[in-house]
Amino acid sequence: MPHRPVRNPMDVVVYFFILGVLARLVRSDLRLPGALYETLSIYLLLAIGLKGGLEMARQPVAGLVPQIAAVLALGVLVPLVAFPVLRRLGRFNAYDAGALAAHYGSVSVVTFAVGVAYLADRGIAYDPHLPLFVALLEAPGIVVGVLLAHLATAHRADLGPATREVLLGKSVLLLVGGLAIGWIAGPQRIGEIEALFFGLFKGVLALFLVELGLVVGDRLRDLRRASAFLVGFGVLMPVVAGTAGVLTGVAIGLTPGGAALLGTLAGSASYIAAPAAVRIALPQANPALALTAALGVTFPFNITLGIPLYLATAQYLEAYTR
Amino acid sequence: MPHRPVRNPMDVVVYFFILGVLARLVRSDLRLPGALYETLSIYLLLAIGLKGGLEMARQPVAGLVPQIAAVLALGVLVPLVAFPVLRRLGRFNAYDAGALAAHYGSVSVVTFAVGVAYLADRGIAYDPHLPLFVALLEAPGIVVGVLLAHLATAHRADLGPATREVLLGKSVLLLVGGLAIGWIAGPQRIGEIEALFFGLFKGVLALFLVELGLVVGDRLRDLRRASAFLVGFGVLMPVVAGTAGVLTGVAIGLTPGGAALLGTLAGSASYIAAPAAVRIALPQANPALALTAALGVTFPFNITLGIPLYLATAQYLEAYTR
Amino acid sequence: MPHRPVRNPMDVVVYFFILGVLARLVRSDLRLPGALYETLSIYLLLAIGLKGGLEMARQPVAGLVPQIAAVLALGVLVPLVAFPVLRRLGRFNAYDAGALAAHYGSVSVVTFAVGVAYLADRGIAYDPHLPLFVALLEAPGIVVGVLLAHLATAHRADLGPATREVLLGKSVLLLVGGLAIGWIAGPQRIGEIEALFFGLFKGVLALFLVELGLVVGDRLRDLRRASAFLVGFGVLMPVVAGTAGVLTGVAIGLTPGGAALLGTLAGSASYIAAPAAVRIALPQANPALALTAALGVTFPFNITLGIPLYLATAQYLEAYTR
Amino acid sequence: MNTHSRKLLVIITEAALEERITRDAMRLGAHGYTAVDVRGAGGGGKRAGDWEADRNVQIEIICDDAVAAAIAEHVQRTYFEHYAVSLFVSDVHVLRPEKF
Amino acid sequence: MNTHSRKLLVIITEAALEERITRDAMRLGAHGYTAVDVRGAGGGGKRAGDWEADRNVQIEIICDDAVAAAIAEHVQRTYFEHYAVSLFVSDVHVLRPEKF
Amino acid sequence: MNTHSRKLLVIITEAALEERITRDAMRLGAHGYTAVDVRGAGGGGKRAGDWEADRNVQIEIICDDAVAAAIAEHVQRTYFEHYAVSLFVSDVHVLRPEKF
Ligand SMILES: Nc1ncnc2c1ncn2[C@@H]1O[C@H](COP(=O)(O)O)[C@@H](O)[C@H]1O
Ligand SMILES: Nc1ncnc2c1ncn2[C@@H]1O[C@H](COP(=O)(O)O)[C@@H](O)[C@H]1O
Ligand SMILES: Nc1ncnc2c1ncn2[C@@H]1O[C@H](COP(=O)(O)O)[C@@H](O)[C@H]1O
Ligand code: NA
Ligand code: NA
Ligand code: NA
Repeated sequence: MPHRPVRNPMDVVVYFFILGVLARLVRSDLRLPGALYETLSIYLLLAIGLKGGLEMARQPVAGLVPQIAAVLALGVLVPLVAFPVLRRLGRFNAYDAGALAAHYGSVSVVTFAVGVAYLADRGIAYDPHLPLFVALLEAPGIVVGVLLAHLATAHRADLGPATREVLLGKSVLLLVGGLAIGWIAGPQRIGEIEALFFGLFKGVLALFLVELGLVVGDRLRDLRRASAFLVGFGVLMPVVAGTAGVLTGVAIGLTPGGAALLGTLAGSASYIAAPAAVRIALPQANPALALTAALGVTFPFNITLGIPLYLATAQYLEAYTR
Repeated sequence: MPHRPVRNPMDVVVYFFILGVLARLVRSDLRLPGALYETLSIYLLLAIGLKGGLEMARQPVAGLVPQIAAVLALGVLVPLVAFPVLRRLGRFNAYDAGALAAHYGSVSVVTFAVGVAYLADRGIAYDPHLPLFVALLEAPGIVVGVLLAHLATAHRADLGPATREVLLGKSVLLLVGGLAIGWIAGPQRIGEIEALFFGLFKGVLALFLVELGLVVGDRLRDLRRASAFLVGFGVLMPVVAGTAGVLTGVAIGLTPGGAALLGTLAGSASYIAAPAAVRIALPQANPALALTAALGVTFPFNITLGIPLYLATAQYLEAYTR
Repeated sequence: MPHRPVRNPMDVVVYFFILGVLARLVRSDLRLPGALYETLSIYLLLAIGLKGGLEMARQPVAGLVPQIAAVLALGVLVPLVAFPVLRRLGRFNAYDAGALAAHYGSVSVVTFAVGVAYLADRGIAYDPHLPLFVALLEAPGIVVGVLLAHLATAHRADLGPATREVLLGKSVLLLVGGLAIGWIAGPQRIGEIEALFFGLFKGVLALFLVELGLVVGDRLRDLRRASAFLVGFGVLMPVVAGTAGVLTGVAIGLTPGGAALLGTLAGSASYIAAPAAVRIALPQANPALALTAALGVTFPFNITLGIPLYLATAQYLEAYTR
Repeated sequence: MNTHSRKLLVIITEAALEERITRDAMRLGAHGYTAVDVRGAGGGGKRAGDWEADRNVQIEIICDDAVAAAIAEHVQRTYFEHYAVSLFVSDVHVLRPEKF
Repeated sequence: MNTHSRKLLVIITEAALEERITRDAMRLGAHGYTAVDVRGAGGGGKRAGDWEADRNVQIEIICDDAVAAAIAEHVQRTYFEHYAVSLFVSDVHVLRPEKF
Repeated sequence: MNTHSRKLLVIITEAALEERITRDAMRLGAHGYTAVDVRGAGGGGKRAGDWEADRNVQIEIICDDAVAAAIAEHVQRTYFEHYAVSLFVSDVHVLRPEKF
């Protein structure tokens, strides 16, 4: 029987993230152009959407409406749980608690992409419409987080700007746009654009993770000033929300891979859509808090330990419930 | 006999254009970095040139000189027809008429690329040296348009700046440079650069069309202020010039695919080479007019209805003349 | 027997360089966005590192320590030879001589990439760990060049800034980072990122050479003002150092392809790492001198005549010593 | 050179505010503005401009004294408390008074 | 600090004019210039800078009064009518009078 | 509008110096700075900004007179001789004196 090597728990793209972090720690002047950051994030959003749309065209999804309802409920629930914890245990003011709840209620597209790469590497299938859930989960958490802050401060709860900002922000727009194009075009007609959007996906993700590593490396200094509570929250919140996501996934009948990805989404914290929307809707909140927790703690946690954990949970539940 | 689906008339890349337009219509803040726009246009020009040069090296073209003469004549003719129409019927002043004639006399490389994708999608062949015609048609129309404005205003017709601007502009330079490299290197030696320049072509075109959709979406507001004449001109001019292009193509012995592409070129209006050259050579012209017509009307018309029309015409003529 | 065409000595990517130079000579306004230049150079460095790391994981290298020592000695030797020549024969002041020695002591990653393409085109193998030598040769030459200038001017030789600048500069960081990732991940796990980092490599190199052609085209004007000595140095220095590199390669047991690449490295002059480090460490030096020689003379020489020369020398020695 | 006195109002702030502040300025009487992406540091820490949440924008507005005062006061009232904002005014001379 | 008075001439205009205006300025006596890509809005509408035809450039020239007047007048005469141009002048102090 | 006088110090120099000069400025008493990539030409020739070695940066610092003088003198002493540097100062008005 051939020697089966112990599987490295991290996907190779994670090494690129570590390279970026290390570059900052040794104080290298490595800097990726701002235009590249934006280009890569546009590409990733569009490619994830396209992939999802295409898969949905290939194998139509049954019973989508109840699944959508459950996923939206998950998006509403996460900030509802996070907010009181942040207020009571973390003693944050209502603005900061609302802002943090909004970031963790929304999702990180790049964490999702690392999760997809992790599954692909292991040959584990997942339900084709997961990218639809990415788009669905972008907005509700942000709206609820902002709403909670407004209610707690007896502000007139004007959710217009935040909702507009996130629904028309580039994340939702490109994800939904990609989904629609992939779904309308279908596998036959998507043809040659596959080479760019699918063939290069993982390489582009690796490059983006170098950039994100640089950004996180910059934040590590802020981390030293952050409270122990915030760091703990950044690790425990994804575990709790991620497990809730996995459970929801199993409950609505997703494959183990799909449930793991829904856990990844629920356990991830947004740093593209949420910061922009929250900055406008909750200007009183300190933006450094949410970014430090989301990017400095939760993102690294998820791509190294979180995703394997969500997958193991999903596979365990699958074996157990069968 | 299996069910043959009705063929969607639009290539999948057109959906990306629509996504960009919609993003602007719903007032999304989606913005692609300026550096990306320029990178993608440089790529497209170079790739089209390379492809053409390579094909010409593969199957040498016979009787090129008469074809070139005919194509140049077409480039001169289009603005000569457009100018009096714009003056008399459109009541534009000589500067604006000359500027518009220059834009429609030159060609749109991206429209050409969509045409190529449309043919490829249907498995329709075309003559290898069409990219040479793209390069040939860039300049003459602009020079003639500027000349007409100068003559009509009794200006000393100094065509130097406009000619220089367009001949040394990036469009002609990259097209001709690509043609030369492809032709000199030939299929054996072009080797591994194929993956970037040909394999990704259609995906890059799709990305560029998102960007162009955003630009056109911005222009739609200008469109409301545009005269009905200008909108009508933006639709009828490509039909007339495009048909002339198809006829020329058939007359000089191109394949139906080649004739359709020559029609696409003749019917397209420039928005890369022409605006830059005309701004310098005819500063008195209002640049918004030509851009609104070329980008806001003619480009969308061509990539949705125009190209299928030119192909149908070419195929009809082919069947008829055989 | 079929006709065997005479092999063109230049790789196709060199044509792209020539296109860039010509664009400047005809005074075209073609300009690539600065963000693209930086993106492409980051890509090339990372890809070369990855490739090397991967190859080293595939076929572990024996006797690496003596080879490393020899290569480092080569990096120290080149500026030690160049400096007195520049001082005595070229009559440069100590700062300019030190700066030039630093540029020629370090290496040009793009020249190396052209060399790799040249070998690949001919199906000639080379030792897998050559990219490691690229990283090793970046720094020592710069440090020695700066040191020589400081010693000659009785400055307190503070090498801290220069060493820091080059070791933490993006060249070394991305090369070493790529090597480490490729080596840790190994062929099985590198998987899908191959499409971006290896599949597109030569196309990206071609695009980068257009850009470099534009930069060199700009420098040609400076060249007219440069002394005949500087031009001669720009041609003879690579021949001398390149031959020394080939000899070293053969002596440490590299394949002919590997010895040719080590010659290419030794004969090349840096224009990414060295200018940045030398500007900080030797502000008194005129930066135009080194850039004109390295980019305006040595780089074009190497990619057209130098690389074939180093390969021929290596193959001759190989045949001779066998 | 026949010149006219105007104010140059410069606002350096988070990129997220560009659209709001320029819209406000036009509403308050500015005839135009010029904007550019910048990076920087100040009381709110370093903003290196590497990505959206970290980018500053510098907005320049040439206008008369009253409009400058109105915009400055509006920005002070609306944005000083919760956003990173620097604002300063200087005297400039223009050739076409009707334009600014 | 021993400083000398100079003018800072700022020209904001269409990107297509950068080369011409800087060449003209050097010919009229400027010793240097600094340019940066910007976006903006004014009498000629919005110029969002997304692509070449839509981009502005801001050109800064430090020079003495006479040169500033000469360049301003030349730009006024040559470009004001048909191009989007904003131009203003302010007083600055420099350390090296021979340089500007 | 209740304003306070400050200096605006502008330094245009090689991109390689950005980090050093901003660090020096903060050490000498500046409370912040703003930087932007620019291109230009001057005594040291054209710097078209196409790549790293060819790029300029424009650094703006709002501060009081003494700090402006200190930074200007430090830059003059340290960088004028060997680097491409332009430096000028102008008078500006700010709303929050404690900030600058
Ligand atoms: N003293 C200063 N001089 C120049 N720019 C400044 C100064 N202080 C702050 N800024 C700019 O204004 C932005 C916001 O400032 P702050 O609100 O102090 O963080 C900073 O990121 C800088 O770009
Ligand atoms: N009042 C203003 N303040 C600042 N910049 C302006 C102003 N008016 C115009 N500009 C700039 O100058 C460019 C050309 O102006 P215009 O010719 O009025 O369209 C605009 O696109 C803006 O970038
Ligand atoms: N007269 C000037 N007006 C505006 N900017 C200048 C001037 N002279 C020089 N500069 C800028 O300062 C940089 C360095 O100047 P120099 O040291 O003269 O080469 C140049 O590249 C320009 O960006
Ligand atoms: Na979440
Ligand atoms: Na046309
Ligand atoms: Na060398």
